Amino acid sequence: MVEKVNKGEPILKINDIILDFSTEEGTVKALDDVSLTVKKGEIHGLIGETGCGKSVTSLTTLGLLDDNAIIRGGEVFYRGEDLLEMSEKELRKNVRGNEISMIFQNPSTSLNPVYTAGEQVKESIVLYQSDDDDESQRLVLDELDRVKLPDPEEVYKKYPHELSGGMMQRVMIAMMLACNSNLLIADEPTTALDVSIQAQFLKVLEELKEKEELSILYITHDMAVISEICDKVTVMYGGQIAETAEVHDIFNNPRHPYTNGLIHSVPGVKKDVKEFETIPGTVPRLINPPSGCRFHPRCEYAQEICKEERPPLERIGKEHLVACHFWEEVE
Amino acid sequence: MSNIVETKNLKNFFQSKKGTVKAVNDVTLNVVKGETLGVVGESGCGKTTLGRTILKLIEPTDGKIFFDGEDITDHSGKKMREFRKKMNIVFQDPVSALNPQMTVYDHLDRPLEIHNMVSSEDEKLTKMVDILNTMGLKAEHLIRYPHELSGGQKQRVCIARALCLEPDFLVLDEPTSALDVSVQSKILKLLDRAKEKFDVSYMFISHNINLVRAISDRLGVMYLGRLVEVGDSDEIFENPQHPYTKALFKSVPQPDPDEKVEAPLSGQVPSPVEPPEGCNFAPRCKQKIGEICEKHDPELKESGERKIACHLYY
Amino acid sequence: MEKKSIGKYIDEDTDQQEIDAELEDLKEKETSQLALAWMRFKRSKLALIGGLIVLVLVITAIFAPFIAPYDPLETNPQRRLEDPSSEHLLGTDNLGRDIFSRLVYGTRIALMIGVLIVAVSGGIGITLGVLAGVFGGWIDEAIMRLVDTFLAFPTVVMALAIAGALGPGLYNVIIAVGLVVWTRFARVTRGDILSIKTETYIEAAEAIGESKISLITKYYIPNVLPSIVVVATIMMPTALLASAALTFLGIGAQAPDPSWGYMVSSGRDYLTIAPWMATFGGASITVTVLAFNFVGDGLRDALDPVRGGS
Amino acid sequence: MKIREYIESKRARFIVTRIVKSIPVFFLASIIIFLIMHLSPGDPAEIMLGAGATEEAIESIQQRLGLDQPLYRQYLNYMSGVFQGDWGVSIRYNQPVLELIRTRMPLTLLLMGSGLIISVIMGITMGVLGALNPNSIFDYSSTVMALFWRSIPSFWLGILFLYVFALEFGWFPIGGWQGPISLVLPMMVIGLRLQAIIARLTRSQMLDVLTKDYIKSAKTKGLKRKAVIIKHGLRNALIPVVTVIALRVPWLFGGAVITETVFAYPGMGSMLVRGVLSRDFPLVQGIVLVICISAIIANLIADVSYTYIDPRIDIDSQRKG
Repeated sequence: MVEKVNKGEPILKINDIILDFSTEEGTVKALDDVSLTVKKGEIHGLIGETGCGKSVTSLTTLGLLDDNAIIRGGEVFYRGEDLLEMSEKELRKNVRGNEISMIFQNPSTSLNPVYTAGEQVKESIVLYQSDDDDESQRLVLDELDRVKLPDPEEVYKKYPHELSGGMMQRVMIAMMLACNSNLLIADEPTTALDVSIQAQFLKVLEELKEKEELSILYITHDMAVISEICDKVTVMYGGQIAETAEVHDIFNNPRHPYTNGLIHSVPGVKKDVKEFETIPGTVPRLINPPSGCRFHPRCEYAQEICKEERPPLERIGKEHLVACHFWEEVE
Repeated sequence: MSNIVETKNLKNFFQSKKGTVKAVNDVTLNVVKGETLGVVGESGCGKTTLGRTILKLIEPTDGKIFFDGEDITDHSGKKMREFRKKMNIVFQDPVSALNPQMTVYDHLDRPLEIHNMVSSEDEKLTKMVDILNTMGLKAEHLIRYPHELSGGQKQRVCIARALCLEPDFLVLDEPTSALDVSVQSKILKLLDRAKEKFDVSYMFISHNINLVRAISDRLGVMYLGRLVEVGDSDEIFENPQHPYTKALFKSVPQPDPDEKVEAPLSGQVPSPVEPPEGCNFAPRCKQKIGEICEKHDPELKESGERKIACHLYY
Repeated sequence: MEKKSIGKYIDEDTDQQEIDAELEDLKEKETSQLALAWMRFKRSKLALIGGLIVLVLVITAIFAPFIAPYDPLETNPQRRLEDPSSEHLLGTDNLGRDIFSRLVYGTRIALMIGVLIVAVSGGIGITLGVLAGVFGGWIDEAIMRLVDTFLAFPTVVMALAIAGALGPGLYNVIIAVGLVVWTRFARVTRGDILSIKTETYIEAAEAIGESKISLITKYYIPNVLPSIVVVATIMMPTALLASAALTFLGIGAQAPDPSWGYMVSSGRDYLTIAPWMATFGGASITVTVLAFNFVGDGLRDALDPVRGGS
Repeated sequence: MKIREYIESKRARFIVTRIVKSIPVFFLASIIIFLIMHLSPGDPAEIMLGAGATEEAIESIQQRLGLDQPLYRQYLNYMSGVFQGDWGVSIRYNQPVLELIRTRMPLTLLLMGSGLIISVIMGITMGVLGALNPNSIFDYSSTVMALFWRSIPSFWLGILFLYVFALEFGWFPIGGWQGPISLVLPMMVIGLRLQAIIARLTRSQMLDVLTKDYIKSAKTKGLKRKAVIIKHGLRNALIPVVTVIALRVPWLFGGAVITETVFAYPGMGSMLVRGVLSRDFPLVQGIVLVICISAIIANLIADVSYTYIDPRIDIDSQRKG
């Protein structure tokens, strides 16, 4: 990788990705002009409901999409190189693992059930750090320690089905970070974890960001987790980017009607169920998505123009972008 | 205020390969008529088993269950079936809670038939459409199969199925955790509306603490099969007293960038198989007052309006 | 539940915009599980071909007398071992009988044996499977021990032993093979019922007070039926092959029945001078079994796509 | 090394329970065989000696085989005999059954063993290749071929091979045993059919495993495609394949019976057929019992090997196939 990136500069720039899936029922227009930038040493939250395309965006970056995916356009710049241009071999050799790594939602299925936790972390060490047997064993124990796993010797010998959800998720992180990656994509890592374990897990992520300038793209549907650890947030709806802003702007000054509706339907923002706001209608099926802005069928501010013309991602503040024709009127 | 449901020292132990699992360990609680009792706790705390045991879907190992003052602990077969009309449950995963071979009509028809709640086909259809409308669904949905409905719609059919028995008490076991946020708030508002319309008391079980705060009148906090704190919901959130409740609420992320989680609860959720000696929370408790916590299991005792199971408060 | 009878119950008090938004994505006609399965079945070309062949075989079996030009049993010593000709499409056998006619009547025997074996083994297997699955406990343990025992016997060996004891003959073969292959039905039915038991809609049914009987009739059986249909189709090949093998070994259908297995075994001695006797017999068995395999695979993907079938 | 002992003890316990569980299966099987033999409508002695047998001959047979005693007594005598090596005497060959089996069984095991080895090698390779490029021409054709090999009756396949390779080409002997050369054709008949079953199962298991999350994690770590597929994929995919192969071992005996008859291969299988045709009950009973014992042992070996492949020992494996 050619470009050296220092803190605060963009490490990952996703520009205008258009992606479809060809399925038996028809073509699913999964991503429609998706753009997103992650800066070095930043935790960037990507939030949206089921089927909004947040996981598809992350899989596009690493080229882990299913075979029925068709990328129609767009680029993914990582430290100056366009990952979409890279061949499978190049991606595998130079990007996956030693530059970008990924952890998934349920830890119990993300680890191979027939190898012990230690063996799976050692696999990354041997690939990227050292293939000498004793040294790699020692490095594995360091990695397990780095993610604050109690009693690493014990965990080393255990099979995944003998570990708890929280411990498995940490082994996942250790396994990925052992590849010295600079960008970690976390796809709903705490959804399957208990509140107390989730809190500890988020602390580990924060420390990795502070101490080792690790950039993280954090994908979730949980607004509370977003407010907990993210610096910047991108909201997606129906395969389109609705809004991107600093975490405070998203919560205190949401400019997109969908973000606004979402925030006010989250328990905790409103203390009593009677005050909950709801967004009418249901998430659109992306086989024949609504024209123009895909939120218009459910939007109270929608007018004719919203049906015809897809609103561009407009910069309305230093770090604040929104895709809505009537963002001024949202309150 | 009379109680719709009461339990006395309810116990439910299972035999697993690794030993006895004390899922529900000596729980005494009550649900006041017309209220929503929230029950929160982490995985393995026994909240789901408690819900199912109260409904006698699982036989309790020990202790008593009262429904509307009547002891139903030993009811079974025909006698129990009468109570099936009075109390029911809504499950977490709507996808597996509906029989794929039955239409929505059949799902509502079964309860009405079993408890012959209606005398004519006309009356049955009117009742069904009325309940479906309360749930924001229409008559057109009656002839649909589960695989033709969205997650939110399926859950509304499950709630409709429970409500058409016009129960007095409904256990809601994580009814919205399998759904998206916007769908979840719709379901919660429908449940709230249904509570007034059908005059039902709820036991709302969830791991989502912010959500339970918004919907419950009273709150019970469970840890490893035990009830550690019970009381008015807002009071507990304002001023939690049991060490576990305090630590738990502190590690819950709030949807507000300025409110951050400081010291998360340390350690692991221990497994309910052969729980530790004395107070179960002792190994992770920062306010341990010494020997007594390791040795004696605290009783659930009154402390002002609240009930707490902790030696600090005797 | 036709559509028009609901018509008069539609009223408008609930929030209209939300419901209409939801109604749009409801497809025009409601699709039942069966319609869904037919759509998936149509997609696989092999399954359709298989289905077509099976249809042709069934028609041949039913209308054998009209299709077969000669009486399959009528011997004609002068016309022995003739090559295929316009008169005898597939030639004649060592007793001068028309091979094509014997093949046509052979279809009838083959399908009949297959169906009866599947019925016998299905009957035993499904009942035991349901008992083991629904009641569990020692019943399950006992039945599963029995299944393990029968699994220790290869189908052909066991059938041989039974047929040997009962003596040769078509009906003994049906009993022999039926008594052995029921384990497949038992295992699949039991497995399915156990997985259905863990589904929440069973617990929900108990919560509304369904009785044990209506649980079995309204919840277990309808959901187990698809995989039973799949296993029944998959068992036809096993039944056909086993019964043909027994006939070949001399235990099954006896001369002069026009059974395919017998045609192959009797054709073996004339391989050099009249190979078509054995070849056409064997080919008919292969095509029939292949067709049922195609249909069986197609049904399995259509009816329980998730599990993919055992 | 607390963990190692713990696993060893768990495996030992698992093996012991499996052995204990198969003992009732063995006795149940022996009872079933015994009952079948005595199922036949007529008087076994008469049937065995054929129509022309004199009264005295029938009497002596009944005395010798103790056929006049109640069934359960006969069974107990028979079983005590089995454990002392006296499996009765064959009517047709007039030799002890155990002796006949001891001479013929190795040939059958040789045939089954070679058939198994070929089918495992061919089956797994075809299955993995099919899974690696799904819906390709290769995958489509190998699927149809696999279905074809499963549909063709093995006795017809045997006759075809005999006709083409032995009669026409003359590469192989017509029948009997002239050394390993006469093993080839019967071995192919058994092997081709089983390899089709293994190939299809391996393919579907591989396809299923390749969609699992831990394969995505392996890819994310930047492992080479080969490492992801062989090291992570294949090992998980083979677990159910081993189970099915073990379940198919009894089936191999069935295949051997038919193939040996077609090729006049002097194994235990062809002897069983002759035994059944000539109503030689003691011989048939002996052979079926041996087959049943070896099948139980095969299942046992499979379950034990299962514990080495899959560390999740206590999850009772759902037997497939």
